[in-house]
Amino acid sequence: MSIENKNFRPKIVAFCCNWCSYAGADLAGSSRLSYPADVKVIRVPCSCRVNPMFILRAFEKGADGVIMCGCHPGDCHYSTGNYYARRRMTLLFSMLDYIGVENGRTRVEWVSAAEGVKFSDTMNSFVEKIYSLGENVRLGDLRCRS
Amino acid sequence: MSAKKKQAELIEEISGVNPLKCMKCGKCSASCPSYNEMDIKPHQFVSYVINEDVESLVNSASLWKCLSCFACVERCPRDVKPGKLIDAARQMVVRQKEQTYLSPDEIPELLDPELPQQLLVSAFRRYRR
Amino acid sequence: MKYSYYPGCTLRTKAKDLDDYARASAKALGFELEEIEDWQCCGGVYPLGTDEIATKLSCVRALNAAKEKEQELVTVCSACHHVMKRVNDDMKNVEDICTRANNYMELDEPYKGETNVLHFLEVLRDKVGFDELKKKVVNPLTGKKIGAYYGCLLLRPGKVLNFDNPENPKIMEDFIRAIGAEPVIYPYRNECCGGYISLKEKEMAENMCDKITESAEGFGADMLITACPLCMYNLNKSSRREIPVVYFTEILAEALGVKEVQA
Amino acid sequence: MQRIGVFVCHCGSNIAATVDVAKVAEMALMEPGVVHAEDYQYMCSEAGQAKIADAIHEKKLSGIVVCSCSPRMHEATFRKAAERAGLNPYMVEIANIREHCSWIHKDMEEATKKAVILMRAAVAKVNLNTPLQPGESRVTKRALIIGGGIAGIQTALDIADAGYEVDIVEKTPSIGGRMSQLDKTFPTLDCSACILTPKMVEASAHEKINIYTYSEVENVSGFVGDFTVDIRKKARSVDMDKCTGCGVCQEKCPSKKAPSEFNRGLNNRSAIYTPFAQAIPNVPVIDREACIKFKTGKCGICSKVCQAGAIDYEQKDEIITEKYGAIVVATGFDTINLEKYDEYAYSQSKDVITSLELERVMNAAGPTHGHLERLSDGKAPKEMVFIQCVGSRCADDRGKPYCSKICCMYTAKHAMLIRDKYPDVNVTVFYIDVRTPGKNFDEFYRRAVEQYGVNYIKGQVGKVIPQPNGKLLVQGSDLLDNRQILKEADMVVLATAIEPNPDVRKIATMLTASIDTNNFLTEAHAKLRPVESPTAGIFLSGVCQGPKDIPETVAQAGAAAVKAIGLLAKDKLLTNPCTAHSDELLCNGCSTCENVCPYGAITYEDKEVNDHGIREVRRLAVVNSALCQGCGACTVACPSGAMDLQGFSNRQIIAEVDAICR
Repeated sequence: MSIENKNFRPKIVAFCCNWCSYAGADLAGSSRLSYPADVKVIRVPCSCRVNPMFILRAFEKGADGVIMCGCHPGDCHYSTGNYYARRRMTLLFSMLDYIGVENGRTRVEWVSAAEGVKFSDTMNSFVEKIYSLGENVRLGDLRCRS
Repeated sequence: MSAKKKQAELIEEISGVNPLKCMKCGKCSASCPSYNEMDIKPHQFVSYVINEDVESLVNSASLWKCLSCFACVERCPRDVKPGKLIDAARQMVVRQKEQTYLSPDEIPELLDPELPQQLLVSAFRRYRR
Repeated sequence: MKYSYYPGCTLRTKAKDLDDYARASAKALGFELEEIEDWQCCGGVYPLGTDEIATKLSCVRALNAAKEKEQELVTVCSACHHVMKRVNDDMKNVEDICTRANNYMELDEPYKGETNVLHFLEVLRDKVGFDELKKKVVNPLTGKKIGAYYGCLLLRPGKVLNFDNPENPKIMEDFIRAIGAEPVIYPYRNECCGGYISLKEKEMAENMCDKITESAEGFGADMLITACPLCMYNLNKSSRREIPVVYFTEILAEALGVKEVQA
Repeated sequence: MQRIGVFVCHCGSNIAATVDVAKVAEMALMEPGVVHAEDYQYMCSEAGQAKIADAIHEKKLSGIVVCSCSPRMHEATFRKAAERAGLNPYMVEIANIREHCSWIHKDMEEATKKAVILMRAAVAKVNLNTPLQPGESRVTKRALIIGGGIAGIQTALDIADAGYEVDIVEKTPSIGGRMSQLDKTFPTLDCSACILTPKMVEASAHEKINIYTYSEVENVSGFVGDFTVDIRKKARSVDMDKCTGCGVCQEKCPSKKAPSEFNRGLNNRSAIYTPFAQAIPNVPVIDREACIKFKTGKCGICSKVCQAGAIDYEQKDEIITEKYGAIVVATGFDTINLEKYDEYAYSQSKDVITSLELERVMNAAGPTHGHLERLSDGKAPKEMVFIQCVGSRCADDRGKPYCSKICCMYTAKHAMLIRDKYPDVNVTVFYIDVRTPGKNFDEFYRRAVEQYGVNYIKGQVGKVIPQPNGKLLVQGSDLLDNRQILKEADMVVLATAIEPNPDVRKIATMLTASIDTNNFLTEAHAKLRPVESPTAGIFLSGVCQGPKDIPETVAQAGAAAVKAIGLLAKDKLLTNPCTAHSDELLCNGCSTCENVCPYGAITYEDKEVNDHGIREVRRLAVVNSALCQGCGACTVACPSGAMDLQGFSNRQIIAEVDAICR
């Protein structure tokens, strides 16, 4: 962590599909499995609804990490949505890597509706990773900084 | 990594075979024309690699009984190719110094006038570096 | 039609017949076998290890020579055919082997499996055509009951060699029919004769060859044909039965009426 | 500008203990568009809902945000409350400040901060919400069953018994399917025909069931509740109404060289034929490929002998177009072609047969009249060898990667029946694993071993070697004894892998039902929706979805029927309004969206558009909102940004992202 950012609190956006991962997050909640408050979940119908543009937008607006969660491959509510998502994210991540956004700032995880524990574990480890990477300065729109 | 594990991985690497694909149906042993001459049977090769007991494999008589006739390779329903495993084990032996199954000194007494060159060439390639 | 021809070591020496009859028959059938210059022995056995490169280079040289002449490569010996096709498959489909072999070879243009490898029997089937062959037969071998002995090297692995159905081939049977004889189908025709094992383990080879000849005779074969000098040697030497074994090219030459010319 | 109300729930102390709810409400008032904010003990209670309704009326709210538990819990509740108060239900958004906030955080300040952000995101989204209307579509109260085997028959009976019209389309001349070819059934060994025939009769006599045999589905259009299907009734060359089923024509037919499909080609049938004695309908068809009259123009004997005058050589294929609300696929299976398994000598020896062929051999109506005999010389066998997993569980391209599931049981059945009827015949089974999960199944297999003395050997067979004396030498492994076995047998029976009926690919394409790499139809959810296709209104019955035995098939057939009935019982279907739609001015007609849509909901039409005054006809994507399930795959795939999803639009999601990152 840099000296300037002693009180660094990351902004983390989590896209969760309605059928598996959002339910998994609910289960983490009802099981009282804590994870840092830095994570904010956005509900989408399916991981395949997550446009790579949304992730770029988040980084532009100052997010320090973006994680996408969907149903396990083969379990997609819409049969094939998460396969599309997986392919898109593979491409996006390699592009982000190319432009210098650290690999660890983005992640894809498959979390089923029954995996409350996995959801909280995933969020804990992801937030930890983002803390270690520090503030995202690479893609942020400078006009958005205060 | 233990030496045993290294050896097992080397066999997998040389052979290009994934022994975990085996479902232990025994079709290789059912197809093998050298079955009765072998101490370790074709279907057992994979277990020796999985159990990292390459030493037993390289010391087995089976190495020199396999004909590379590819009957097991052709018929294996799991694409395991036991013939390739045994060949990799044989390679591990003959690639070591002075570890050959056939030395040039032996040749003259084995020869007969009709023996085709192909036989000698093949045997040399199989039995020694 | 001109093909690059790879005779192999044994056809130069002990199996001269196989070679001579092949060339004579080719001439009679109207295609030419142009021997590759300075060919080297294929090694007789395809090296199975994924890390075997040097042992495959002699084949790559021959394959590349055919490529440079823009010819298909023809072999007669089963073993050469086997090794050549598999090395070619590696060059075509296994990137690692292809790269490393080309690094050794330092060719003007890397070889990537462009050459089509054909066994002489495949030329008869796919290029000449068995119907066409039938028309050219002058001495049909009528009444002869011939068992085809395929062995291993022509057929397996079926996916790479792509020669015929490895468990129930018919190319040699069709060939036998084309030259006017009657094929005898027997189940051991694609079982191993023992190969090089006969050098050190004679008894093993004997048992295996006996099974083959016994099965062939049991189904009524008068003679066996083969495309492999080693099979021929084993079946003649190791089998305790007397059934004659000849090269397929010999009866081909006989049927085409060019046998004596050559001999 | 929206007029938004924000309602913050305490959920007793569930939320209020960790989140400063009053603070959240207070902060809400600072958000753009928010004209009302309040907090209350239990928003989901009647009193809470009344507060929402009151605020909607008093403050003329155009949208509301409820900060409460998960939308999966009470979104529907609050939507209904809003609707009752005259607000479009899709103008409601939930900020999940319980499961995603109060329950997982301990620090009040932190939790409150997060709750405010979640509220802001919801407000930002609702600002962009638009009222949505679920569409309505009508339901045609008639079901189509494709395939007339036991699966199709059972589904048809169950739907018809519920009072709905059902049509069965069967490709062959009779219903009955594979089950009609079986001799006995496991694990009770009752005769297959004895339990199947009554069902066939029941189906054909049912006033609500209409059977089209010798017919195939040719085209399907429409969508759930409203399919239009073209059915080709192949020319039978026999008048269904006139034929009395006397059978004289079949007896007199001089062409008796066509291989009998019903007996798996083990014997021949006449050119005019019914596949088997109990066929329904009991009306023959003329196989025009085999018929002398059709081949040469001469003959016509059947016409001469037919007292009823039912033979009609001029008959033509007929296309029937019919409407259906639901379609059930019950296309069943066949055994795989064994040409890639010549090591078992199936094509070399007549005495190597498949298990399904053995069913015919064992059956009294079969080619040997039920006598167990070698097909090469008619001799009674003394040694029988069964080989399991022929083509099943194969990782290479010769066979199938899956377990065919039924083979272990039918092999035990065959072995037991043979040992029972012919005690002097020795039976050996080569197996890899014996898989007998199922009620009374393992007991059944053990009975074959213990009571009937069937010799089970663990190990696969490498080669079947025909001998000059006509016997078969079986070379196999005995893995437990670690030896190679050479066993002389008189007959070898191959437990051949099953595969979906090859027609299923064509049918799935017509239905836009998805299919897996093995050509089995995919279910909507592997665990929770096993009898529905992901395509709405398409249901799956029997082996078309995966290998199954008869009891499982019947169970699934019933389940598929219930799902179809559930659909047919509705007069109208409300469609989810959160569907994709395409901006006509942005769409470039590239078909990318069509290719990613798992439901076939997107088609292309030539439409006239007015692009800033320029009128022209363009090829444009059109979403059928009755088929669209709202996954959003197309919205991301669309290269020109024309495709968007209502309820989860690009702008809405970006607004949420912005609110969170603010």
